[in-house]
Amino acid sequence: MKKLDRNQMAARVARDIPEGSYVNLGIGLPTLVADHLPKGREIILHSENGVLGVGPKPAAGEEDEDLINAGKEPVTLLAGGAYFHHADSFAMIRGRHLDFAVLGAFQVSVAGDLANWHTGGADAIPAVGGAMDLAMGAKKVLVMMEHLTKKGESKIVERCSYPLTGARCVNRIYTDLAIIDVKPDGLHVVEVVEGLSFEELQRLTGVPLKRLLTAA
Amino acid sequence: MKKLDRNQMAARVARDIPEGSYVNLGIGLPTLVADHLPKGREIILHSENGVLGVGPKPAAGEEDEDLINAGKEPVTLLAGGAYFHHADSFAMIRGRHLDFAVLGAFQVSVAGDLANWHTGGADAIPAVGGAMDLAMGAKKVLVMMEHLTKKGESKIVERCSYPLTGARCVNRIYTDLAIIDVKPDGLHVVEVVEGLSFEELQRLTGVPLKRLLTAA
Amino acid sequence: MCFLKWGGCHNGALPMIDKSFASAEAALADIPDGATIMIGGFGNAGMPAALIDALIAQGARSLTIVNNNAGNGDTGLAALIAAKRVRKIFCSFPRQADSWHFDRAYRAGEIELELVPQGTLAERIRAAGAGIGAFYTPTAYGTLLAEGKETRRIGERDYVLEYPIHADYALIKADRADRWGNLAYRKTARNFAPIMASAARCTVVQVREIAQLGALDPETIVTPGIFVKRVVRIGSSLRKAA
Amino acid sequence: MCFLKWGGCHNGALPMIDKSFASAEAALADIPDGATIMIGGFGNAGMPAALIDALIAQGARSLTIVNNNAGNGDTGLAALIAAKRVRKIFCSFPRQADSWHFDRAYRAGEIELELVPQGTLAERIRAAGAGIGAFYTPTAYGTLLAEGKETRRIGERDYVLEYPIHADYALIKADRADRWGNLAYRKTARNFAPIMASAARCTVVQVREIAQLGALDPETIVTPGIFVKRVVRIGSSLRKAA
Repeated sequence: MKKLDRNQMAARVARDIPEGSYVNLGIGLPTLVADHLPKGREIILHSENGVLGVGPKPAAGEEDEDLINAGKEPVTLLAGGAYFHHADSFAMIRGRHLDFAVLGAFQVSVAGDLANWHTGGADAIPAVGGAMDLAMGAKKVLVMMEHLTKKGESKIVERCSYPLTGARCVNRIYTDLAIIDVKPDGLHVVEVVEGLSFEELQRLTGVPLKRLLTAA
Repeated sequence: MKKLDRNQMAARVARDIPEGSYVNLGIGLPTLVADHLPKGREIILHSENGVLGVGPKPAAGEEDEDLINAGKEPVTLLAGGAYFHHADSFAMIRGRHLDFAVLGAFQVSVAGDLANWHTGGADAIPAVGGAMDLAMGAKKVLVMMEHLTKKGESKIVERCSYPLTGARCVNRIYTDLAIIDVKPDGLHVVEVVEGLSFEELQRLTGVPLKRLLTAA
Repeated sequence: MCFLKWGGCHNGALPMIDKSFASAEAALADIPDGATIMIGGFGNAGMPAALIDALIAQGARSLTIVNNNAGNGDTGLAALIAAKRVRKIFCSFPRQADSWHFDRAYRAGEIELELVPQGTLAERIRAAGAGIGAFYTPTAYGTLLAEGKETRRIGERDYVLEYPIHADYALIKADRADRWGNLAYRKTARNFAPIMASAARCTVVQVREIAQLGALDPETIVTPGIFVKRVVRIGSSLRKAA
Repeated sequence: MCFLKWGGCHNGALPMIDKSFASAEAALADIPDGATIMIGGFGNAGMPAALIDALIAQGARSLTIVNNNAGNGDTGLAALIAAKRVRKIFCSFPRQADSWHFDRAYRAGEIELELVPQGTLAERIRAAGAGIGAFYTPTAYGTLLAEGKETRRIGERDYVLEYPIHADYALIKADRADRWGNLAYRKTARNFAPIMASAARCTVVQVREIAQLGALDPETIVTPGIFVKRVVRIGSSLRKAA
């Protein structure tokens, strides 16, 4: 089978985001989505530190320490962008104004529970940032993650073993193997990568999957 | 005795407001205070529709329909003034950032309860505006009112017979006869108009008053 | 796949966001009977007069209106009330010298009034936009307007529990917009508009000017376009008449 | 009669409001041990580096700090922690690649951590400034960070009850100020500053420039001077080093 690499995953997510959407891209893998948004399609990126209309990385030497994204990387502002303070920024998130949040994950459960902030290890120092706000606040939560852990275990699970970021909040999962919708009656496979059968995906995933007519 | 007229009452209140204070002047009688603030003393007036640094009335023909005060009268903005929206304006009030609110009243009780929004009449249509927010929010609430009703009854009462605007919120009362502080142990007379004895004030007021050393 | 709802949707084919509408009529065409509508403005400052006129012409009935007042004279919100379109109104200061249409309807039992202290009204609208489920405010504790409401002592003070006010539509006025729906206001005309924009599913804005994208200084954009669905330019002659 | 407290008070004799202070040292001189201090900034954007340096030099101990992070590298808040001045910290994202001073102090049990989701942190600070006694938020419901907290179902959703965070001092950075303490910010350096300014009894601001009164466009003043007690101009060389 042809597993998707990180850029292919990002491009696949980008393809599904319609014109005019307001979108927050989480730190890490989701940030890559910005590089794959189709040219000429207007999509407005939100960064929770207080900006809408985030543009591409500035040219070397053009960085402005007062203009960064939530990952603390220098960014630019598109024409039509705006600034606001932190309470207003999270009011925007919590108040369900964002169309999509794209988040990384350790695990997603069949019920759509998300675990992405804390390994739960005894010695681990916890840090949550805006993850819980985004998980509960965006109209649609899209998760991007590898399908399997390095040990080959499924990250799509019956119940999350890691501490939750949010309960029943994930709408769709994009992995390097498949796209899966989380619905009240279970997990629906929307797409599978070339060369991978539904049965093999089912075997790798462990929890029950439903086959869509459009699935390979 | 020499009862104070409305302008004399306003001037007396104005004298007590120190440099640098942030002040909201209620609609009606309190609005007059603005005309009596000492020249050269910087006092910053707040109007709850969303402005700090309210300046004097504009010259005839210079009115701007987008620049009004809470009484919906045209005003000007001082250098150093600022605009903000309604939630921010009342956050400022409720969050105890205003040094003084100067409010009119129907009645004030010995405990400092304020009644100034509703006569309680069966046919009366109630209207409250920002009065309850100002009563509970300002650091100090100063009341300006005539001492007696038209029928000669004291407006300073044991218990308010009109519906309350706020409980235990008044700090000082300015009337046409006296200035009275509301303290946990009762009402303290700070000043009495010329020609009025403490005993006569006590008789007119009805509820027990305490005599300050500075009282006439 | 289209997850989006309540969009402008009048120009879906063009590959560009454009929230501008040709007329107030077009921008309000889909308001159904029974809708909850926030109307911005405090006095004439920020009052979206052209949108209110269009709402009257549009004909929707049994509306719930959220506004600081209950109409003045014979125009605007007062005319909407006179036309018996309003079932319920949330406001802080209904009774005024010239609120005769409201006064009559209220006394006749034709209109329900929920009287809310002005700051609580603003905070309830803000809470709706900010996804807050409820909040405790000290305002109105111990008064008629807190009767029957849940209260709680927190620290040294007593508070009243208040719930958000959500709306289907917000009709507001701003000074300048762009095609993304970013808004800049002028002086005290700002008043309720930014919070109402955040609290409604479909915010419609009357503006003096629609500027090129990028022409508004990002530091002066008070309402980012995320809160705005539809923008209508109203000529300055109409603005003067407001 | 003087009802006012926490004023600038350094120039009481002059008949004019002037909140400017000659130095960061003078502006922070009265911070006592045990104070709760909010520190603005998100990354370097909006971080009041000169004020943090002055706080370290000033020597107050046993501080409670409110900041989105818990220090980076060996300067600023990290240096304050390294100097063992911090008893407790409220933040949303303490663990970072270069948060070694916090990591060590936390593992040694020298510092208490109250971990708060970023939006809840912002809303708790805003609630303090706005006089809200408590509020219900959906964020963190059903997670470790809501354990032991009061919850409530309102409508179709579950919420967690959260309380305001008040502070004695806020140390923030803005771009421009005037002598009344009005503030304008630059780009994403705005972040936590406006809400922290409202939540502290004494807000101290580091600015690039103190402009003439009236020079700031009233439409771009994000923090009105009512929230600000002290302003210190810090030269641009220091700003670059931040």
